[in-house]
Amino acid sequence: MDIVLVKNIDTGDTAWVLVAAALVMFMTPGLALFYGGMVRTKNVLGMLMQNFFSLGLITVLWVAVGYSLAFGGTNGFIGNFDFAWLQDVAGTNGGKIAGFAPPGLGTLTIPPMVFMAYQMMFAVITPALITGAIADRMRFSAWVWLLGLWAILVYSPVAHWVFAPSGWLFKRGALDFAGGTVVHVNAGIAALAVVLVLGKRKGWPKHPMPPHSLPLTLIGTGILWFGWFGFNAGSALGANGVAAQAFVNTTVAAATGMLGWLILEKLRSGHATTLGAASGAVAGLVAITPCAGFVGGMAPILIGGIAGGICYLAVSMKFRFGYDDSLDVIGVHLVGGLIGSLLLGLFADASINAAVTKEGVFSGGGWSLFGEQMIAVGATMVYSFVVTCLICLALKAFMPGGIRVTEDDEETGLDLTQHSEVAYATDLV
Amino acid sequence: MDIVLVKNIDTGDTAWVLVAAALVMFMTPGLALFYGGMVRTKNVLGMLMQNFFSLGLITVLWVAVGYSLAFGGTNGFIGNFDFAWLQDVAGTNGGKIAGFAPPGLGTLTIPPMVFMAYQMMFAVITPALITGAIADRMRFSAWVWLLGLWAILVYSPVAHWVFAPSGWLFKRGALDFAGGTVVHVNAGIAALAVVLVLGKRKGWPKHPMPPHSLPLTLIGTGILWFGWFGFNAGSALGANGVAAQAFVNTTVAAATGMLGWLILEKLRSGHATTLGAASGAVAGLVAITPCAGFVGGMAPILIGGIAGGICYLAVSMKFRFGYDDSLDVIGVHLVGGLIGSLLLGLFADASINAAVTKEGVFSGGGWSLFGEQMIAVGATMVYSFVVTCLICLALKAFMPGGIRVTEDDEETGLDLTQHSEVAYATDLV
Amino acid sequence: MDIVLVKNIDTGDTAWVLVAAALVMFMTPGLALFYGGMVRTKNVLGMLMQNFFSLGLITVLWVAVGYSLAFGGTNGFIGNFDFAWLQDVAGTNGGKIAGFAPPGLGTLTIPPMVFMAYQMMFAVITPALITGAIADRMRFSAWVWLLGLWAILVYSPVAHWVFAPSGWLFKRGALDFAGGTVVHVNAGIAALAVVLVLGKRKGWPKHPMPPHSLPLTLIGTGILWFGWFGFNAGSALGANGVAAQAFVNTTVAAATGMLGWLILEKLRSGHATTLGAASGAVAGLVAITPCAGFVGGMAPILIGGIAGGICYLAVSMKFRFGYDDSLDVIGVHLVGGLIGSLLLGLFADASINAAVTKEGVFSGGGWSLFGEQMIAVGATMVYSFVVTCLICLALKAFMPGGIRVTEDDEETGLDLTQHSEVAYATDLV
Amino acid sequence: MKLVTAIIKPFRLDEVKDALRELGVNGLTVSEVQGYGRQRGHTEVYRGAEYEIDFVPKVRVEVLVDDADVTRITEKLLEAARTGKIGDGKVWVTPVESVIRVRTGESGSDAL
Amino acid sequence: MKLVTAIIKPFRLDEVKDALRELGVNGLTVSEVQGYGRQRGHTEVYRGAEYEIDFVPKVRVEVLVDDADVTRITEKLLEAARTGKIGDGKVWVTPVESVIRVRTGESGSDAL
Amino acid sequence: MKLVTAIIKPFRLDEVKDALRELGVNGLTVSEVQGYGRQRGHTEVYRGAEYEIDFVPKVRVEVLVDDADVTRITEKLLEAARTGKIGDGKVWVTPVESVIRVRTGESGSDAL
Ligand SMILES: Nc1ncnc2c1ncn2[C@@H]1O[C@H](COP(=O)(O)OP(=O)(O)O)[C@@H](O)[C@H]1O
Ligand SMILES: Nc1ncnc2c1ncn2[C@@H]1O[C@H](COP(=O)(O)OP(=O)(O)O)[C@@H](O)[C@H]1O
Ligand SMILES: Nc1ncnc2c1ncn2[C@@H]1O[C@H](COP(=O)(O)OP(=O)(O)O)[C@@H](O)[C@H]1O
Repeated sequence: MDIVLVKNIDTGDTAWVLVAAALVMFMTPGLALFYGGMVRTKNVLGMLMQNFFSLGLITVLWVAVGYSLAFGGTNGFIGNFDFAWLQDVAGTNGGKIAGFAPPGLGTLTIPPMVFMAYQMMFAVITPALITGAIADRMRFSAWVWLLGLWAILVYSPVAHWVFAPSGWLFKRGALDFAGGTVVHVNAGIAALAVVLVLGKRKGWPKHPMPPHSLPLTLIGTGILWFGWFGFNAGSALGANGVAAQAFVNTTVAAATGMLGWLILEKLRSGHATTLGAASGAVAGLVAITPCAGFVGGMAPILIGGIAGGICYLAVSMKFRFGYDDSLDVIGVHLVGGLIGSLLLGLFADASINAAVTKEGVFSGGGWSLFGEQMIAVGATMVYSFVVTCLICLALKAFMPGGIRVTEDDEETGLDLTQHSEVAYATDLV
Repeated sequence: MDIVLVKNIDTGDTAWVLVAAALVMFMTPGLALFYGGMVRTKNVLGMLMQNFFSLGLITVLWVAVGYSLAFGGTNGFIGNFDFAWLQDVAGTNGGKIAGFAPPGLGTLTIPPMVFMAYQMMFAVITPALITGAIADRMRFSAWVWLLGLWAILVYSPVAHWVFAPSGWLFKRGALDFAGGTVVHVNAGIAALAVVLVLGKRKGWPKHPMPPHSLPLTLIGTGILWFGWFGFNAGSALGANGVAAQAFVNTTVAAATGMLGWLILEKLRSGHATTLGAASGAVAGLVAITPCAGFVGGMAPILIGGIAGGICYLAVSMKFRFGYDDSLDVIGVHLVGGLIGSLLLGLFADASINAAVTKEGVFSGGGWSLFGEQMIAVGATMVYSFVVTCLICLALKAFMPGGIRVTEDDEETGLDLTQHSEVAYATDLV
Repeated sequence: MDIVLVKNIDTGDTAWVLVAAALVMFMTPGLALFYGGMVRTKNVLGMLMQNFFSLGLITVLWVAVGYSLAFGGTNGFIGNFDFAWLQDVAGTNGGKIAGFAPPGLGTLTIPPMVFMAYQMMFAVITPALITGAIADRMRFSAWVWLLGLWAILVYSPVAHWVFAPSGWLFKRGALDFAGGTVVHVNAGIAALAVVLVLGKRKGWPKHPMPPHSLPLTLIGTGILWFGWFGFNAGSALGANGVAAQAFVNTTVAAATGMLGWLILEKLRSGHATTLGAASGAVAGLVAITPCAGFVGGMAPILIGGIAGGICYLAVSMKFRFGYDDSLDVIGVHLVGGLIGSLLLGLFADASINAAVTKEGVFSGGGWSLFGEQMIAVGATMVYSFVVTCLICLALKAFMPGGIRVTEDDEETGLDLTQHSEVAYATDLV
Repeated sequence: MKLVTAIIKPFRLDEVKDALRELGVNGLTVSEVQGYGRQRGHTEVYRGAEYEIDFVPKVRVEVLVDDADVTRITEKLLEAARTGKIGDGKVWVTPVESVIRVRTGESGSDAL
Repeated sequence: MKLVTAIIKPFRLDEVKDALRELGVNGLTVSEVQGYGRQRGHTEVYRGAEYEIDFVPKVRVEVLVDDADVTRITEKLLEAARTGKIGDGKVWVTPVESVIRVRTGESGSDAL
Repeated sequence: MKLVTAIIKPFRLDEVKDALRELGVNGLTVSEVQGYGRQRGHTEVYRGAEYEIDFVPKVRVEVLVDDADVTRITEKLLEAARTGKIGDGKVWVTPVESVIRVRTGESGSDAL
């Protein structure tokens, strides 16, 4: 497989993927707000900053080497530097700019630059997901290093395995429409690794740490749901029937995710909460991500509903096992990502998408796809967990000051100690 | 008329309507924030939740039966179950997914799935509009029931009458480009019904209940205006000249709606207020909704301006008549919807859109269209009001605990009593 | 050059530019929030209102005469009234609506109405940028007049010079892809003029005036970055390779802008701040605006990074020179706009965009383009500064009450005195 | 001169203010506080984690009054603040040695 | 030991703090309050509905002082807080029986 | 009857509340305040402009207590609030002439 000059650009497909890329970009601020509303007042800027900074750093790293490591070359385990600094990504095609597609993606009907930009937004948001787990206690400088190293050492390789046609998991037939494995399982298990190295927040779980602004969280939820149309339906890489199906599956799974969470919550604690509605919707969205363009019919209803319910149960695990996954990245993204990636082994349907070479159990394809999905999530979990641990331990050992703020600084909050700012100033100063 | 397999999909049209559907989805969170900022601190989550929950429940109901009841079959009064659970909505067309269009919509150039999704977002936001009227006093469980029943018993039938080519109002020639009748008049009159059954908020109108966060309301306003491009220009169902005209009409009417409201407000109370700017823009947007793709020239300027001014006057009616339409759903959506639907009888212009079979008075079409518009809004108002009243009375009679929170709970606020949460926690807990 | 009936409409291009127009519209609320978070609690509605009002007033003025003055006719210095009230902008083309393109834009593949709407959004946001400089002290009625007069007397002429093919700067070969000169330099220098006439805020710079809500500012930042894809990539006026390159350049420059600002900030004051991240991103976005569809390769990385760093230094100038540019419109938009417009003289690359007739220094085109860029920004600065001063002085002289609020009102805040509202009410009233 | 301080339920503030105004009280100062007492707080639930919040929002009203008016004003205040349900709050009286109006420097009763 | 309490206009806080600091006052405690008094409140308008808001934002400053310093400090405070316009607020002095510094347990003047 | 007022560090509130509860204190009133004292404030930086903020968030706790309980309660409170670092705050006691429970009109010790 060689890199191929893209010639047949369709303006409608291009328009849709451009929009989808913008929508996915918008999700990172959305995530920042979603998380930011959940932390205490003294840490909200710390949270926002960790997320926004991903837009700063990862964008540049992606352009430099990330994209090329993820999509360049034909090695099964890691890309190469063919596209480093975007060389050849733009190229001319009879006077028009088009550019070279990564190996195996020669049938693109959009400029490769658009594909690169679209994938960039995934690279930006994936490590940002981790910030929810580590809220309120990591030094900003340590986050900067973790972020950058993780993007290169974990994200690009895993994306290559699963998304690139030459990746070993892709070639085995594992399916991941929009990042259930690459994004959610990957970030979720990495969050566990970071949390284990970092330790619990002072006072957790005894001291209550209620969300300082649920309206902020709900602004974030709205943006996430909105942006997720780009995330999932954009992964069709064109404005076509697959995109349409993915679009519908996305919103349906978000809805049943919300319902699933709320029903269990109402039964167990007596109230349907706003944060539960938001969390359930996100759980549904996470779970449908790998499936979005591969399933149809009742599948999204079930996938979303199951994810909503199970994630509700899963977020309590941390109290049982004693790890402080502050805003439930593991309970929602890891668990939700696993649910979606594995259920895809049951529901994948070739009549929805011809790219489904092995169908799921319920479509008559037997357990083979399910097995591949197990391998894909298993390999991702092991690799991501181990490498993330190593990065964190190395940073802890080598960074003067370590990766965690001092006790006093934790008490005072990240906003003042890391950024010299307060989130909400009174006119009285 | 039979259901038809859609064959000629245009990627540009598809891209636009996919985006439009996402934009309309985004309006429901936008509406939640718009309303949420206007209630008191203790009720903001209650308000947000009522809106977000519509995204959860209605999405599922629409997929199950709502879409089919609205667009299936050829009966004039109600759809059928042909499309229940989305059967046949996706279908294959020479290896590509396309699917079957509803009767009379065979000329669609987008996958029917996209049409279904786009219409879904209207079904979601329409009942959400009602929440503004009932702020601060409805039990959440009662809202859940009202929401679901209303979607099936009111929204789907009215959408069928007006939007489906086989609907009796559609066939008579009534026009409603993007939902002036189906969405705004329908929700507005239903809001009146609910408010009458529910009664006034404790302390209203004596006790001041100022908006707890106008910035939140303005975030919502920005999102609504943005999303409304999808709502109106998306209703062209393609990226074409009609969409362009609808786009421009939308923003122009929002602008003149703002100006109309502010000018009257300045003259009467001495100040142009921020909430007035937001409200006037929404009034203009409401009024242009039925007209967006059917009028041109100076029409949007006038329609928006008239709506802005009249809605400003209309929101005071509640003090005269003593019904507690908390956030002015009647004053803005019912009145604005009526203004737009009726002015369309004057301004509809076949040179803008060939779908205008009867032109408006000023385009030389005489009063015939105006008559049809009167019939359409009249029939909608009667049906929606009566059925909504019956639903509310039935819920009041049969739900243990009724549909209204206790006095104590109203005092404490919906957030704590309905959802066990507070919107803004201090670090001091 | 004559006005030309547009015939070859491409749905994909149309879809993209429709979306882009909506995105740019969304930037004005985004800007309102960005600025609104930075002012003190008592002035936040004043700030939001000044921005939202631009959506009201300028939309109407643009439809009335603004568009026609900017794009009508073939005079080099000012347009004409050919398109006043949008006459001829919509027209029919074999039963379909298309309409007449401005002179020199006959190759448009989108309905001229879409082009008009897209340009409208630029006209709306440009004067809105000025509000950041004049925060907390201008009478709302004075702003209304300034806004309207500036749009007609400054914005339309400058847009004509640079954007219209018949404009004298356009014809000389000056380049401005998406408004570095027309939008940012223009608004930035005008902000200086207004600030000089208006004077400093009471207590500035002695009294601290910290941002009352940085989360609000970051919501705005997210929306701005998101919307800027429309602003820049939309300026390709189609869904093509140039749009793709502009899209990528935009996000890359935002990222390096953020990094540039943060690095300098960290070195000089010891902390990387959240407001710095937001400001740096905006600085990068401003600087890439004129260049977005004209440069490639490493250019966006450098342009963004340079802008981020220099703007960080530039925002301190106001303390040295003693003008109160409250939220740094001059330091960010004027300086960033100049950086981008001039660096384009170095980086412009015909292989990225055939519209580059004179290439930049680094592309082997010599200093000729740089010279034209100097002339373009110079002419814009002189004209805009002088005319804005004249408008302000005239308003100061002729408006009863002047252009500035009384000392007492400034103390109390704009929200109460100009709009009779408070931004955040407690339930305790 | 005495200072009468009352901790009351927030929604009684209007009544209290009106009642005191009727008695000719020209001024008072109000602040938001959190009370802990016999009235139970509430439970909040976030993602399944339950928090017992012991504090209940209350309002503190402070009125400087002439010695002679203490009883009259206190009684009226009690009446206006009372709902009869638990959590109605407390009123207490403390001695004040001097009061001065900032604007004029007047002191004692003239300062009120 | 006395407690000097002042209700002042928020924007005078800086001046008051600086003035007291000059007198060697080492600490004070400040809170946001709402005042009702001769100074009129304001009107707010939301969608045509007018609300009269009687309360005006004020700041309460509390300073514990030695008996001997009361007059000196009060006077300086009055001076710094005064604008001469209505609503400048009140200053009052109440007796304090004992003061203890939490950190060290010191009491009396040593606690200040 | 006395009023014990304490200015403490916000994160000690839980301990203080629990300590007092153990002593049988049935109620207290809490508010957020800003303290200025020996403990330095902090610097904030916005776009290169540095602001020195002198005030530090503190919590004010007020407890009405019987004369006999003052020492016991004060000591327990001091202990619970103490971290030993600068800025731990102050506790002071002021005389109270009468206390009334709003709900019942009970006064004196019965009102607590
Ligand atoms: N000993 C006390 N000291 C100070 N404030 C108290 C005390 N006891 C109660 N309060 C205040 O009075 C409020 C009402 O007290 P509570 O015991 O709940 O009800 P009630 O006064 O009706 O018996 C509390 O929320 C608290 O603010
Ligand atoms: N009797 C009072 N008790 C407590 N606080 C008072 C009293 N009278 C006035 N105040 C406080 O003093 C502030 C200023 O009083 P006001 O009557 O408006 O002006 P002035 O003190 O200049 O006559 C009020 O807002 C209120 O907070
Ligand atoms: N003279 C005073 N009057 C009133 N409050 C004071 C006074 N001195 C200190 N405080 C309060 O006590 C807090 C702690 O005082 P500080 O001098 O910082 O530390 P410490 O009490 O440990 O010496 C201050 O923040 C302030 O709220």
